[in-house]
Amino acid sequence: MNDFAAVARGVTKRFGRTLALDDVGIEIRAGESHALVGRNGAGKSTLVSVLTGMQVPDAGEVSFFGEPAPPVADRAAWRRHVACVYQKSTVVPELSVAENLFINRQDLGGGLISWKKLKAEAASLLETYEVAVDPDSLVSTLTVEQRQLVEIARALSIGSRFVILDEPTAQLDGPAIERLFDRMRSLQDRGVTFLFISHHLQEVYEVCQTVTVYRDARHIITAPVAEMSKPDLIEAMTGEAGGLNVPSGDDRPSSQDQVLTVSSLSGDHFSDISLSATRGEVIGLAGSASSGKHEFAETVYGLRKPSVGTISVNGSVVRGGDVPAALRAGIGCVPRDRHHQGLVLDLSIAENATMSTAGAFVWPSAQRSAGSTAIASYDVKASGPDQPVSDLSGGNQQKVVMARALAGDPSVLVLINPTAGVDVKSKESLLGVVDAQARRGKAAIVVSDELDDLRVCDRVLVMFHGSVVREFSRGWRDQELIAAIEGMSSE
Amino acid sequence: MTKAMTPPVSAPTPPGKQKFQFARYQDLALVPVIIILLIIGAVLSPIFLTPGNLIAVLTQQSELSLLVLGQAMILIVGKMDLSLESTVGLAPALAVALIIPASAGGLDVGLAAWMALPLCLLIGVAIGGLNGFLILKVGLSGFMVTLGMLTMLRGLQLAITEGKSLIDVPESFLYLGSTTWLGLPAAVWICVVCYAVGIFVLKYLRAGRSLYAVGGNSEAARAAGIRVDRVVWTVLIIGSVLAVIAGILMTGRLGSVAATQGEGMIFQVFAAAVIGGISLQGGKGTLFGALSGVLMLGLVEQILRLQGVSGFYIKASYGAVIILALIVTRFATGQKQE
Amino acid sequence: MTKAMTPPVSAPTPPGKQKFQFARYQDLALVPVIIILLIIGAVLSPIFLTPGNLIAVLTQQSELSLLVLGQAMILIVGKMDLSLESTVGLAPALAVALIIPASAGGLDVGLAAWMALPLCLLIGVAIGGLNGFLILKVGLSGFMVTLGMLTMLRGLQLAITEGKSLIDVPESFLYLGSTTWLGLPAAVWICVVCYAVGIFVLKYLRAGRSLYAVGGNSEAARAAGIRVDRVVWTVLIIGSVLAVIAGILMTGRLGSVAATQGEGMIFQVFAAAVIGGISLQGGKGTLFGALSGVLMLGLVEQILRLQGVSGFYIKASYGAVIILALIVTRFATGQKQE
Amino acid sequence: SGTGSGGVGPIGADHPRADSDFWNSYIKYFPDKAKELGINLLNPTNSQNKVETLVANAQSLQSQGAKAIVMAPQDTGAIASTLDRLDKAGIPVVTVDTRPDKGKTYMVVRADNKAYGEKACKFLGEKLGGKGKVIEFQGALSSVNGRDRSEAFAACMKKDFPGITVFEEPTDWEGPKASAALTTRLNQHPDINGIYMQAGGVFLAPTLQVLKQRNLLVPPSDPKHIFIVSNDGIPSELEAIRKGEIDATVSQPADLYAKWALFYAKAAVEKKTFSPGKTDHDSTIVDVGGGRLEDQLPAPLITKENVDDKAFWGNQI
Ligand SMILES: Nc1ncnc2c1ncn2[C@@H]1O[C@H](COP(=O)(O)OP(=O)(O)OP(=O)(O)O)[C@@H](O)[C@H]1O
Ligand SMILES: Nc1ncnc2c1ncn2[C@@H]1O[C@H](COP(=O)(O)OP(=O)(O)OP(=O)(O)O)[C@@H](O)[C@H]1O
Ligand SMILES: [Mg+2]
Ligand SMILES: [Mg+2]
Repeated sequence: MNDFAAVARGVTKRFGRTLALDDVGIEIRAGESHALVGRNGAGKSTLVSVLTGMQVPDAGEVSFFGEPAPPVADRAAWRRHVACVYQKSTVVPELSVAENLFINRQDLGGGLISWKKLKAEAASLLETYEVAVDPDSLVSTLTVEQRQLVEIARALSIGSRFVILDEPTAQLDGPAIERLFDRMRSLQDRGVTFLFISHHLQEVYEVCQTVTVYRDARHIITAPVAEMSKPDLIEAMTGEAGGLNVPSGDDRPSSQDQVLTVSSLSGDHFSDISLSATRGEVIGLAGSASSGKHEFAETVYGLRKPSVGTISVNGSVVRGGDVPAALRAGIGCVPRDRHHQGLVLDLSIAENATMSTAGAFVWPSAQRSAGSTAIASYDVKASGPDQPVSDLSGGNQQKVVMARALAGDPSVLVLINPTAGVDVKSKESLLGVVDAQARRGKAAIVVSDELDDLRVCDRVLVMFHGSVVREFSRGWRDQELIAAIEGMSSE
Repeated sequence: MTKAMTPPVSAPTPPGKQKFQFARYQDLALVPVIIILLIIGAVLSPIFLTPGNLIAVLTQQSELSLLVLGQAMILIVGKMDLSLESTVGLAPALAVALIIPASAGGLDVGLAAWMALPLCLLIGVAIGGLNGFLILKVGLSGFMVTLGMLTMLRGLQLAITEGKSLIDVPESFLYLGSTTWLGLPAAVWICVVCYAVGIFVLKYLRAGRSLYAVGGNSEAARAAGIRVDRVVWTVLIIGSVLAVIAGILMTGRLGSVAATQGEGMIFQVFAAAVIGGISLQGGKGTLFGALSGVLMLGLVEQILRLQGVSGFYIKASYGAVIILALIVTRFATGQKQE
Repeated sequence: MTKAMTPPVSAPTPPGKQKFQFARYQDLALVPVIIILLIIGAVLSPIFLTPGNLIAVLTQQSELSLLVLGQAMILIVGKMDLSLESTVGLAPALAVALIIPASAGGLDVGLAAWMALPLCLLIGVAIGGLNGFLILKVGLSGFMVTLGMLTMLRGLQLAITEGKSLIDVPESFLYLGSTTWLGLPAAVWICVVCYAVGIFVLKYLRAGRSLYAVGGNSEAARAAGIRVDRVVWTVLIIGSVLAVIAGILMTGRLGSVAATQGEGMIFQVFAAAVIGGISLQGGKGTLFGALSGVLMLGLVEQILRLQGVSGFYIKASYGAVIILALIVTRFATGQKQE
Repeated sequence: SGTGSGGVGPIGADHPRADSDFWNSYIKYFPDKAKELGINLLNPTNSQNKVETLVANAQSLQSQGAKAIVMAPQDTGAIASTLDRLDKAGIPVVTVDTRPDKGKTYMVVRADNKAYGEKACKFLGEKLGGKGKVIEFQGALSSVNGRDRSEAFAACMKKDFPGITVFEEPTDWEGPKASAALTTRLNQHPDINGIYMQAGGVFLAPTLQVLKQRNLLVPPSDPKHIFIVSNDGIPSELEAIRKGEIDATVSQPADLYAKWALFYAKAAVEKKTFSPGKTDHDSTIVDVGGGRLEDQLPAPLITKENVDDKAFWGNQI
């Protein structure tokens, strides 16, 4: 038996002019949970695709438990060596949850598929992760969170001895993450090896023993987690000393001018919510996946039609369910699902970033310079404003969505999970942007469960089953807030 | 974030049962339409519900149904093959031409007559294989390659036969095209068997399910260990072979290979498949649905035929019926179509 | 905290120029092919490079090019309109029939002759609008609706004209179809203007750019504040109107409206658009590319025609050339095709 | 359904297509001629130029109780098995316009397409004095009649007028293709002086339009005149002959097709028999082999001289 579950050596991978991996390696000891961290675009996901045989590296070799990797064409052999939750969703939307869980092994070892048995197996698997969905429903009808859980459950149930998880937690709420970690630990006890990628560094400390840092397509360091302090880790990732600096906005000047007023708004999955935001105010909105917070935010932006109630910006009422009207009124939005609603993947960064701005003419040079500005101000790792966003790494795509939301200089920002999949350093700068916008007199609603995101807010509203159940002002304690989110508020 | 307490509920769970029945219901969306058509037919013409008439409808649709079977699988896997309609003509024409002497319009190669059937099937494999090669290995657009092939194969047939119909058709074709087994034409039996196998494979075999995975999200399929290219290639070949079988049956039924055999069928193939619920985007639909699409079109045609609708109005009526069928299906399934 | 205002600029941002040029290069992928065809043509026939011959090519392709223009925009926005080819015939036929007396094959409505042009355009708007309604509001599959419309409109034309060619064509049509301005046929000028406007709009107007967003990801386009349905509807109507203009030019050029006018063109339309780099999946391609696809097909046809290739081989050659063109484009752009 | 319930019959009919001028005239004649002959006609079906449809239509006519069927199979091979089936069922078949390659027919009513090609060839050859350049708009090579005309025209030109160069243009019966071909050839060979178009219905207007633009529509006395022979005999061709735009057309007798087809169908129901020889209507019945009879109708060449003859069907509608 070999000591290493997976070894990659001298791996180089180029995409056109982009060098995604530059002669890097990784050695993952059997039985450990190995963290891979690095900034957006560092090459983590590219390494994952090389380790799972989805991409052929330009140079370098991969081996599992001492055996060289199988030929690329032999997908089934790869699958025997490694299971993976990819960063990009790899579900088949039009198939049922049950079938997705057992895709390409629907027969459960028998020759014929027994749909009844499959459904039963799926139901019990879902139960393990407390995913409350019907195994017969189509995956396309699931929420992002549920979909992610299905992918995780699938990867862990295949029975591989080596499992890769590429940012599995980016779309999950606290309890779900905790369940995932429990599961990982118990599998690890049974000898399963993990490669774990996350931008939440505390998760690395929680579940991993070893950490590898990549920066700009290069391998920087591999060390036991216990020997790396958080500032060390951040320094390895960014190449500059200094810890994390999330702005808290304590000293933001406050004002009495109301910018956004929502009065008794009801809609899909929420009812009778009123709130108002003044110039310079950032309101956090927290709650579990089913709390209706996303639907509320989407209604404010016009993506959904309210059943009753009004939204007004600077005193004038905005037509409900009408995105152009919301944009004209000065509401900008980072939608929930960047692949689905955020980006047109085939179009360039410049084009995506300027998509919401008004004006009948598009001057390519102006557009490109707007794109370059966005790349610079949001710290996007890209080869230029003309690069299609499909080529960008996940976190960098998210930054482009942010650039689009802010492009029209809106007076109200609605940001749903604005830092999902964004690396620590970029998160700092994105939240810095939110803070800066507030200082310029904008109002913002930040919908997120990330405590870092909420720290930038002046107050945090917690929603539960469609209504606001609690409000916290600045200075809340983590435990308190989490308890409220989970519906165990003790008012 | 992280640290959580006890995990309470998430996401309101839909009843589930309902969803499932709905999905099954979609397959059957055309069944009421078919029943209504049968009733309309019976009201309008006394002979409509006679076995003779119904068998005639089935026989007339048998070739189309095989093409639809092939195309449906190809669509499910996320591709298209327009060249099927030319394969219907070319394969029998080429096979026959290789057998008969030049005096009868052949190529004077003089192969034995028993080779007709295997030769035909081989030609089908070759065409499907070539399409697959161009699409998968060379990386050409499937729609365009098969459009080019459609023109080229049809042209090839014209070149081989110099536009003439070949009437010296092998016995084996004639037998298949005209015999009846247990009172039903062989063609109908062949279709029934092909559909039964297809429906079974696509429902109960992993290989069959992989068509949906590949068509629904080929990256996900690849990640799940499915050999995407191999699946697509196989399906393209099967599609071509089914087109060849359709061509053989048509040749046998008509007793000759016309230079235009199969021409114009591809539109009907798409109409039947899509009305039957196959999505052009891939990954969706069932073969049973496709079959009911074929039957629906067949009944409509037969009703128009028995009514003796004037040639001037027949096309307009047919088009109107297609649109009507779409509207009915759309509201029956309650889903927007792709 | 708050070093936000000056975000840490990192990420070596390369010049980016090159990427841009590559994207532009893709547009021009067919230009070398066109040049090669011109050279081949010139070598094979001394008259190939004469103005007369080149103008003939342009004139013959003018109607196709308008259809391709419309279809390209519809494809970019992520839809398809198969009914364009029937609009080419129906609109002029209906307009003419409303004008001429029954004795000449008309409907005896007796509208004034000057109404022919506006009437035609109106019919185009109506057809495009109806397609849009069925696709967007009723939620039917675009491919299927327009396939149904194709059959129905063609049938309608047959019903109106009772299958006769209408030869009593209004002067305005004949004028447009036959006059020359500055030495070039009016039809060619009209195409040039339409393409110039189209290329400008799709490149420099926000409304034009929105076609790409809608076709690339309609949900994202909606979230970005683009009125998706309105864009799609407008494009469908413009496509139909362009088809009507093509029909008018064809009627003028041929001096009559045949019952089959436009039949079979839709295949060529797709061939030209896809060879020209328009993706059937939506969101990709340029009108300049589409135009070069049209020119390429036109040159190929003309070379085959001048060579006097026997009718038996012309179809096969044409199909082979399409596939060849695809292969060349594929390697010229270095990209797999969709 | 059908015309009147009295009379002989019922007789079924299938029309080959509805989108061509020639066949439309034929279809128009049909009910009137049936009435004249006292025939009980089932609603005619239309096979839209597809033999599969024709086969299905025949089956449906049979099941509606047709005592005899009139059809015009455009694919002469593929109809054989249907003819056998109808023969077994005791339903006589009259085919119009084409002679099936195999199978039993009661009577074939047609004008000889080979004769069309030959007549056109002779006319052009003589007018051109045996030399010059002629362009021929062929129909679809996959249609027998198109091919017959092409072959006869080519054979006759080769034999009798070897000095004439013929450009054969495949058009698939499409006007735009003819127009493009004509333009191209005139660019290449400005001295083209003859045109044979195999179908007036589709090619007439496009051809005239091209010639008009090039100022080539000039009287025969002008050396630039291009001699044009058409085929079909529809009214617009006769009109063009009167105006001097074209020189001749071979009249394909739509009215006689309808009339004699129905006549023989009725005779078949009445179990009459015919034998080869001259008929009373300027035609000849010939035995084309195996006892199969064919009534070969005259297909007169219409020129400026006889264009006003009322006997031509093109002058009757
Ligand atoms: N298919 C592709 N085509 C072109 N460039 C690509 C492609 N995939 C990745 N890249 C580029 O390779 C680099 C590394 O990307 P990768 O996805 O591995 O980053 P990552 O470390 O996973 O980032 P993130 O944390 O944002 O997920 C990026 O610069 C990205 O733009
Ligand atoms: N696509 C078409 N559009 C208009 N008219 C057509 C078309 N095709 C054929 N025709 C006309 O219909 C007639 C019959 O067409 P068909 O395809 O049967 O050719 P054919 O058998 O050679 O002609 P015919 O029956 O007149 O001998 C032709 O002579 C021609 O006038
Ligand atoms: Mg990544
Ligand atoms: Mg004919």
